[in-house]
Amino acid sequence: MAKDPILSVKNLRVSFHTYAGEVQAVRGMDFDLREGETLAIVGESGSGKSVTTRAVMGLIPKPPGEIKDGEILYKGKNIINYKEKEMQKLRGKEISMIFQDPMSALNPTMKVGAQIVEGLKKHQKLTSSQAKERAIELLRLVGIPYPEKRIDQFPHQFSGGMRQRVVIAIALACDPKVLIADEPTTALDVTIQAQILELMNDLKEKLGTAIVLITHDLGVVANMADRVIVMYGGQVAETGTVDEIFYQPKHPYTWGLLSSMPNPNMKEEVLQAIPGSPPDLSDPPVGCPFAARCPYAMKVCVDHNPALEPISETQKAACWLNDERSPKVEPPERVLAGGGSTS
Amino acid sequence: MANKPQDNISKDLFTPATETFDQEKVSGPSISFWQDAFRKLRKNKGAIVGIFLVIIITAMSFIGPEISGHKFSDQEIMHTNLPARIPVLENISWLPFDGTTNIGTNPYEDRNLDDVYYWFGSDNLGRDIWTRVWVGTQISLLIGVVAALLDLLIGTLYGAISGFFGGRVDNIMQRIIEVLVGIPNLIVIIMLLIYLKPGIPAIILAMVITGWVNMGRIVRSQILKLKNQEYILASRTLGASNSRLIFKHLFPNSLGQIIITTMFTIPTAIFFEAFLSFIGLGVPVPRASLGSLVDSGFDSLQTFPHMVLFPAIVISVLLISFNMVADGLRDAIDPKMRD
Amino acid sequence: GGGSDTESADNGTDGETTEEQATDESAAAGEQVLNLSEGDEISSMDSTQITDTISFTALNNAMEGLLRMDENDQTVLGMAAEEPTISEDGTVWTFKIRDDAKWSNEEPVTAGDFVYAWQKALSPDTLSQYAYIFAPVKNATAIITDGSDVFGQVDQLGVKAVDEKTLEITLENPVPYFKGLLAFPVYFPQPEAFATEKGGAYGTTVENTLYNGPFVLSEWNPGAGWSFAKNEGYWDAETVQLAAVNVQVVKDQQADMSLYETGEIDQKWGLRGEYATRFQGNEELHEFKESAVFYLLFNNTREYFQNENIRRAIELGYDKEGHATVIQNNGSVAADYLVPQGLSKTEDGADYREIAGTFNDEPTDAANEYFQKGLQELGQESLTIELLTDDTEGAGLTAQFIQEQLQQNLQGLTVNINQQPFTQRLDLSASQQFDMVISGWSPDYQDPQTFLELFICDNGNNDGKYCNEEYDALMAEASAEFDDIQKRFELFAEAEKLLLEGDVAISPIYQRGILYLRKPYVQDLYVHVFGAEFSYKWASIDGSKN
Amino acid sequence: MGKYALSRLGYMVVTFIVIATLTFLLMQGLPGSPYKNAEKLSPAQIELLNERYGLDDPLPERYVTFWVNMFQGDLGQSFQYPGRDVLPMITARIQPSAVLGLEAIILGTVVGLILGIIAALRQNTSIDYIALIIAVLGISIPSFVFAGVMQYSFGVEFRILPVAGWDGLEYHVMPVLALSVVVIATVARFMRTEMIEVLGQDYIITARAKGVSPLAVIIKHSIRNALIPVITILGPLVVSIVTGSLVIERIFGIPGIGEQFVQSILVNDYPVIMGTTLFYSVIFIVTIFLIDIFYGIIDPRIRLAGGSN
Amino acid sequence: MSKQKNETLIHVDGLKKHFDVGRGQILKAVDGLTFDIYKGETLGLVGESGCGKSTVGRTMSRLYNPTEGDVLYDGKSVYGAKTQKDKLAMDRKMQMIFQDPYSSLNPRLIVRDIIAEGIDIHKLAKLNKERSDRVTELLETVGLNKEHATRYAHEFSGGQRQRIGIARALAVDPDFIIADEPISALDVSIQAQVVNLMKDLQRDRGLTYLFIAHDLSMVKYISDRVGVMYLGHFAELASSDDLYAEPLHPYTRALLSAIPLADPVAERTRERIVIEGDVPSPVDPPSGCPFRTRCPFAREVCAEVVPQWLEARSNHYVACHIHDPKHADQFRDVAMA
Ligand SMILES: Nc1ncnc2c1ncn2[C@@H]1O[C@H](COP(=O)(O)OP(=O)(O)OP(=O)(O)O)[C@@H](O)[C@H]1O
Ligand SMILES: Nc1ncnc2c1ncn2[C@@H]1O[C@H](COP(=O)(O)OP(=O)(O)OP(=O)(O)O)[C@@H](O)[C@H]1O
Ligand SMILES: [Mg+2]
Ligand SMILES: [Mg+2]
Repeated sequence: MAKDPILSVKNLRVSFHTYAGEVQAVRGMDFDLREGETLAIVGESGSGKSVTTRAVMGLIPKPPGEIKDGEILYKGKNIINYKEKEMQKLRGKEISMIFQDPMSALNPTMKVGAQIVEGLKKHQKLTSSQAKERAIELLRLVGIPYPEKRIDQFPHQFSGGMRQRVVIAIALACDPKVLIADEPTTALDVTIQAQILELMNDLKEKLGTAIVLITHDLGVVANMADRVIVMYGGQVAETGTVDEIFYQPKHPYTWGLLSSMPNPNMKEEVLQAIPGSPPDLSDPPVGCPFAARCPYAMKVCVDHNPALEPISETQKAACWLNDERSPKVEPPERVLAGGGSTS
Repeated sequence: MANKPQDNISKDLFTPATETFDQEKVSGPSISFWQDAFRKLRKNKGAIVGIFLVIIITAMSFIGPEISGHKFSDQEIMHTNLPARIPVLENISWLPFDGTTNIGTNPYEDRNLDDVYYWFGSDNLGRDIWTRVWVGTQISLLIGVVAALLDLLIGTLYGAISGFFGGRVDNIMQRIIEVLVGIPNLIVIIMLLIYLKPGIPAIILAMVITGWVNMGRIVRSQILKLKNQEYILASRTLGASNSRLIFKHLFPNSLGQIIITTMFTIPTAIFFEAFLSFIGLGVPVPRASLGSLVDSGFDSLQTFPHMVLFPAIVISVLLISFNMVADGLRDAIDPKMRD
Repeated sequence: GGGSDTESADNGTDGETTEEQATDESAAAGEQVLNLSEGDEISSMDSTQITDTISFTALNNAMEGLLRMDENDQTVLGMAAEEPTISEDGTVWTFKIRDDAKWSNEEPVTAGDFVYAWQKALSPDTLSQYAYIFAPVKNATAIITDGSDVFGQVDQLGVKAVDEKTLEITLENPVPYFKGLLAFPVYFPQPEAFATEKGGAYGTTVENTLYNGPFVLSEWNPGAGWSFAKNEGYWDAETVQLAAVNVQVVKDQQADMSLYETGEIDQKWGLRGEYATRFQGNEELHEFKESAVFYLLFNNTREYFQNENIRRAIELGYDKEGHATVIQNNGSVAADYLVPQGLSKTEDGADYREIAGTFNDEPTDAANEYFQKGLQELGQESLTIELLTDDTEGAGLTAQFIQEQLQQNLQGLTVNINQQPFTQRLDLSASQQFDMVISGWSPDYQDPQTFLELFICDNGNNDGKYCNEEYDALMAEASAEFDDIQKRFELFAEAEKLLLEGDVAISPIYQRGILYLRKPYVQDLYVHVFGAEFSYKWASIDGSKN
Repeated sequence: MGKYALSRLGYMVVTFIVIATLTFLLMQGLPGSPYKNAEKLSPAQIELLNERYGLDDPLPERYVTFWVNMFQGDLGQSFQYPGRDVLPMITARIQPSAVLGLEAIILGTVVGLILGIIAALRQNTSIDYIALIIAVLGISIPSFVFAGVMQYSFGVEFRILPVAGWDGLEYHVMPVLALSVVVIATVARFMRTEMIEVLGQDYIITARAKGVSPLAVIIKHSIRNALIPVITILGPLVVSIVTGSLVIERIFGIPGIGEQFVQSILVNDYPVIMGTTLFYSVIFIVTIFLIDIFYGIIDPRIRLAGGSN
Repeated sequence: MSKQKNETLIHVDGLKKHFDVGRGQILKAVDGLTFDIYKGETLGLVGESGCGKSTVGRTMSRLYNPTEGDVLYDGKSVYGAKTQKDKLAMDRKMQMIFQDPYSSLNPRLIVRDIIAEGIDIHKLAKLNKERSDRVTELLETVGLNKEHATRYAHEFSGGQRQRIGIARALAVDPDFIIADEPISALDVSIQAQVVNLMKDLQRDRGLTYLFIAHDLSMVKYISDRVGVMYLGHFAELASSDDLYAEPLHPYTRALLSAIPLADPVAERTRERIVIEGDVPSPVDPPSGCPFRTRCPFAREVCAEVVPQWLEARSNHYVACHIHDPKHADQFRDVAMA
């Protein structure tokens, strides 16, 4: 490992106290993010992806949220207990964030320019005219035509794709070291999604920002990520480089995910759905959270939660199947077949 | 890698699980929307206190007049304007129940009324205020509840029609509301009171005439919101008739809002009746509502504060309680409000 | 003696001021400024257009007729330079108008000003709601009677400017109470040139009005209040001591009381009865007996009210005394009469009531017997009667009291109250849509006739439709008796007795009293039983306000 | 846009005419006569007076006359106050009411907003509960009770404020307070709900993710957005306060229009009833319109939706 | 799918649906579509958000009245039904499945009543027992069990809810189902459950589907033929194999190339056609070809002439001037033709 990670999360546990009881949204999350790298987090809805990143931003609402345990190291400093003031210095400047729905992520009553300028003024102490210039520059950077004019318009005057570009411009305003993108293209049309992905790839190359990309679209992961974390039930199920995850997945959930995608080459086959539904995090299972839906579940899985064990230097998986005591199980053919071919 | 906990797990466990998981299980007992709302309501202290107070006051409005030994209309010319006096409590000086006036005299003693007790005092016709307060509570509650129910009926129907059919119908119906609100309702009220003879029905009708507008608006916006929900469309593709759509789908789903609005209408109606009393259009004598008691007692604020004090307390507590219940209900029913 | 209890209130307060008040009073102390409140604003300063006591009072103080009322409600000279010369037959009255009488624009007050004003009141285009009050003046009634020969011809009115300062009035009959009317604001003059110029706007603002009375209106803010300043040009200016009178409009009783307590107003007029107890023995508390009488009016078109026993039972069936002294408790007196005390007097000052006495002195116990007898005659077991009343202050209280009393005392009687807005109550009464109604009447002139004529068969205001020829005959005889007032009163008394005791056509309830608080430093502020309510002319603030 | 504005104006005019017509017709149903002295007048005299005031004309004729006069700016003369033109009467009386109403609205809205915002930020803390209690009390205690108690304590007992009248700023304090309580309560309740809603929006998190301080987030991002729904309730509230302050006007002896209007209805002062109704409906219609415009100012989505294409 | 020769079940003829969006503006959501749906097939309908897919579905199922054009079901106009009975009969044949598994189930009803709604409306069960048996059967058909019948919709996961929605549609034994983005709101892992179920049902019951989606990979998987819509018009219509193998319309090509593949190596190497700009407003559509504002090949003719609906290959229709021999001269340099 060449460099120290710029951001690392260790054993993060986050709960929400609701009247239905304590929802353990994140139950021991670990990851490292290195400079210039794109780390994708995939996983089912409700698996704790967003909560993890909000915890990093220090934006878990308390109450009802509570960070029960863990460390979040940014440049080696644990920021988990930072005061609001200290966090404000980090947010937007060092770490910034993009959300799924560009309409709701922009304040509908504030001009686009003002929303970009806000962070600039706060962190870079620019004068109004300097900030405005920079804002125009940023809009141009994300490919918005006529930025001088656009800057005085309101979000609703922008199309979905343009809004998302604005959101990205806001996030990039202060040259952050880490960019967290929470499902940045889920709300967009395919053609617009392609535009945005293109843009993000460009920017990453130009600016060298480390990106945490949350999505459930494996296509997007394949397109963007260097490394991948697969989350399930508030935990990491598997992590590895993008090629490892797609070509040598070691967790049945990852298998399930991959094989539930229709394979362009194998039309007549029945899709491999993952049966059942994710666990209730207000009463999480003692054992492996995926056990109930796992076609390979063993007795051990019911009562013992597997630890995240290294498979290779870069890959780790939390599954008893990787234990030497368990019977050898091969991933379904589809998974490998799907991965192996090019269209 | 030595001595990790999992190393101790018996090898037998590494065989396929025998028990089959029920993959389509739904956790927990089935709770309906209302059960869920009720659960949240129960956690809301204010609402619980409110419900409790409403129940107590309602009960008292029936029990109170029975236990005083006076009828609400009984007059005793020798007992006019007596301050409040309650046995036992009369000895606690800081309570307003010792039979002395605010200027320190004790008319009970002055008039040699040794065993006479008016718990809330008596009024200027020598009537028992305790009895009148509770009878008045009955009437105020009646007016409030009936007015609210009528508002509910008319408003719901109007709003539902307006929202459901939309377009031109809606436009016209909304203009009608605008006009209705624009006409000074005092004129309408006075005319009603005159043509129907003053009385509770006239008062209720007077309040309902414009009172339902609010309900109408709320139901309309609910229906407008709901009618494009996909479950409505689904029902329509199944061939559901309009009445089925309205009664099976739209109303049940607006019910939360309707109930809340009704809960807010009750205090509004009670309040409005008090206002009518203030301009002399209240409940006909010798009956009294809380509003008319407060109003007539209000003129004696400086001389015989007991005449306004007790009805004012009861009306305020009642209105506060209803408002708290309504607030609690809203929080309980509104999915946006999570605890 | 009736009217004289008015001013007795002011006696004995001289020089007595408590320390408290002395420190509390404002900086205006020592100044001759009187601060008052009224429940409504002045409707107009145009004598021909006003109908309400507040405007009457304003006119009474800012203007003046030929005569004005003194503290005993006797007329004294106003614009008239001297007592009138009256013709033999008593129908032609000639007045000399003061030479020094002038309007506030320095123009003299002329006989023509009177003629102008009176004709204006009767003209169909500017018809006064009080036009009928000119009835004693020749042709007045005919002028306002559609279909008569002289309808609308105001020049036929019996009033004439003989010269600039001589006014000749011709009466239909030599009525004894005419002098009092001359002090009534509707009979006041108007500055002809000025009023003609202003047209309909005359009397609507300070600027659009001229004054010939002891004060001028110096400020008038609709809705808020008005102020008078002393009229230096007034002929009797030296009698006038007040430099200014401020009147604030206060509709809320509580607020009015608070203003008095904080010393912002010097008089709180019309207290609720319960204050009588609270201010018992306080020198600031006074009572005044109005000349308004309230009574239960039976609708004679109802079958059961054609039964005398029923009527008598009701008359006897409630405690009038208790009502007046306990329920009202504001100086009202129980009335077993119709013509109020203190309204009309003989030449030697004897009140009509002293001559007429009282009626129906039977005990209340007898009421139920009458009632049962009545029921029997009607062939009924029970009777349900609606009691109509209005929403004016105190009316509801009286109604409830009577309702409860009657129901208790008369077995088989149910009384339902129908309380209506005032105007609606009038409509219902006028169209006989009632069983019995609580009605009130205040005099239009100082003579028993103003009350008693109401019950003449074809009187326009005979809402109960009582009709007894004998009564009409008595009334005719009495009202034609002009010379001997004593005789006149005796005849009226006979009629009144027939009305109340013989026929029990109505059941008088009470003569209204008014309870008020007045600061002890206010002197000689006179209250009247007829016409305007107050005269400020003689009032003053004494040194104790410091 | 122009066409839209025009049709909008058309609707306003139609609403106005319908309100006026209905009121005109309804008014005829009011019992009793407009003559203050009616008690003493015989039917024959009333007939004469009716003739004088044109009240014996057939209804359609009077209706037409009414509009003809209206368009000449003549609303007639009052019956209660003979000789006085209705228009200046109304304008003189509307002034205190409007001042009082606006002050109460402004005070009420500002305080209500602050309370609502604080309550939302400190959700479920004692501050929240206190705000809730104020809100509930505010709409639960009849305003005349509140006004009366205030008048007695500040006016009579402590003598720090004038009891009644309308002379200077010190006279405004109590009535404005009494009137604004309802506004405070209503606005606070609404604002709390809306703020809670807005604070959960993504753009608030976006703003915070930029490093904007919580205070700035509230001021720059939350309030304006929370205000949008609050404006809807402000409309009826403004109308009811500006036109409906009768009780307060009466208690504090303020020469306002509410009191005069009720009076005119009670005594059948037809021209004043009509004049005031027209005035009210204009205020009502214009307020709705202004609120719409204000809506557009606060919410650019609406403004520009109307403006574009 | 090897079906017998195509037998037309539904013929859509020049269907237009315009909405009056106020202020005198007309929104042309669907602006003249003509196509057939064959018995037993799945016709996929793709296109960007707002291009009119749902409107097509809703107009066909009579939730909207068409502005113009007609839909023939077995030769009979679906809008022609006059009597209540005829209307109900038509309702039974065509059913819909909706996109949002949350808003498509009435939250106040238990699952049994939701599913039985069609049974009630069409009076398909006389006894209560019969009714609940039917519901149980339907629940089992969609992979749920009878305990679920007494629960409320919000207690289910998205996939389960979508299956309840399917059961509701099946309750009246329809022949034709319009599925409006039935999987878009679901998690990837759940999508397959629903798609599999739909395929099974089609096999077992001979259902015909109109499958609306924007996810082209899933559409390709499930559909026999696919129609690509753009701004209220068809851009292209062909069998799914043909369409994916040889997309003719520039828009289709862009759309296909925009799908990210779940294959890192392929993603790294592939050429992507990113089309610039956004979809124009349907209130104010471009003249001529609706796609011309974003089309990399746009020529003058595109702004002037509305492209014709051509059968460019056998059973492969496209609306593009590039493939119109009449305008071929303008597009000589365009490689794709
Ligand atoms: N404010 C909150 N209050 C209560 N529970 C919460 C809150 N925020 C998140 N949760 C719970 O935490 C769990 C994880 O949520 P999270 O938003 O991280 O999921 P996700 O993986 O981002 O899902 P998605 O793909 O749908 O965005 C969920 O069960 C959710 O219900
Ligand atoms: N009831 C309606 N009134 C007015 N406009 C409508 C209505 N329904 C749809 N539209 C408009 O018609 C156009 C087509 O909408 P439609 O819902 O058919 O698109 P879609 O292709 O289904 O999009 P999506 O993928 O977002 O569901 C859109 O611009 C939409 O705004
Ligand atoms: Mg998320
Ligand atoms: Mg759609």
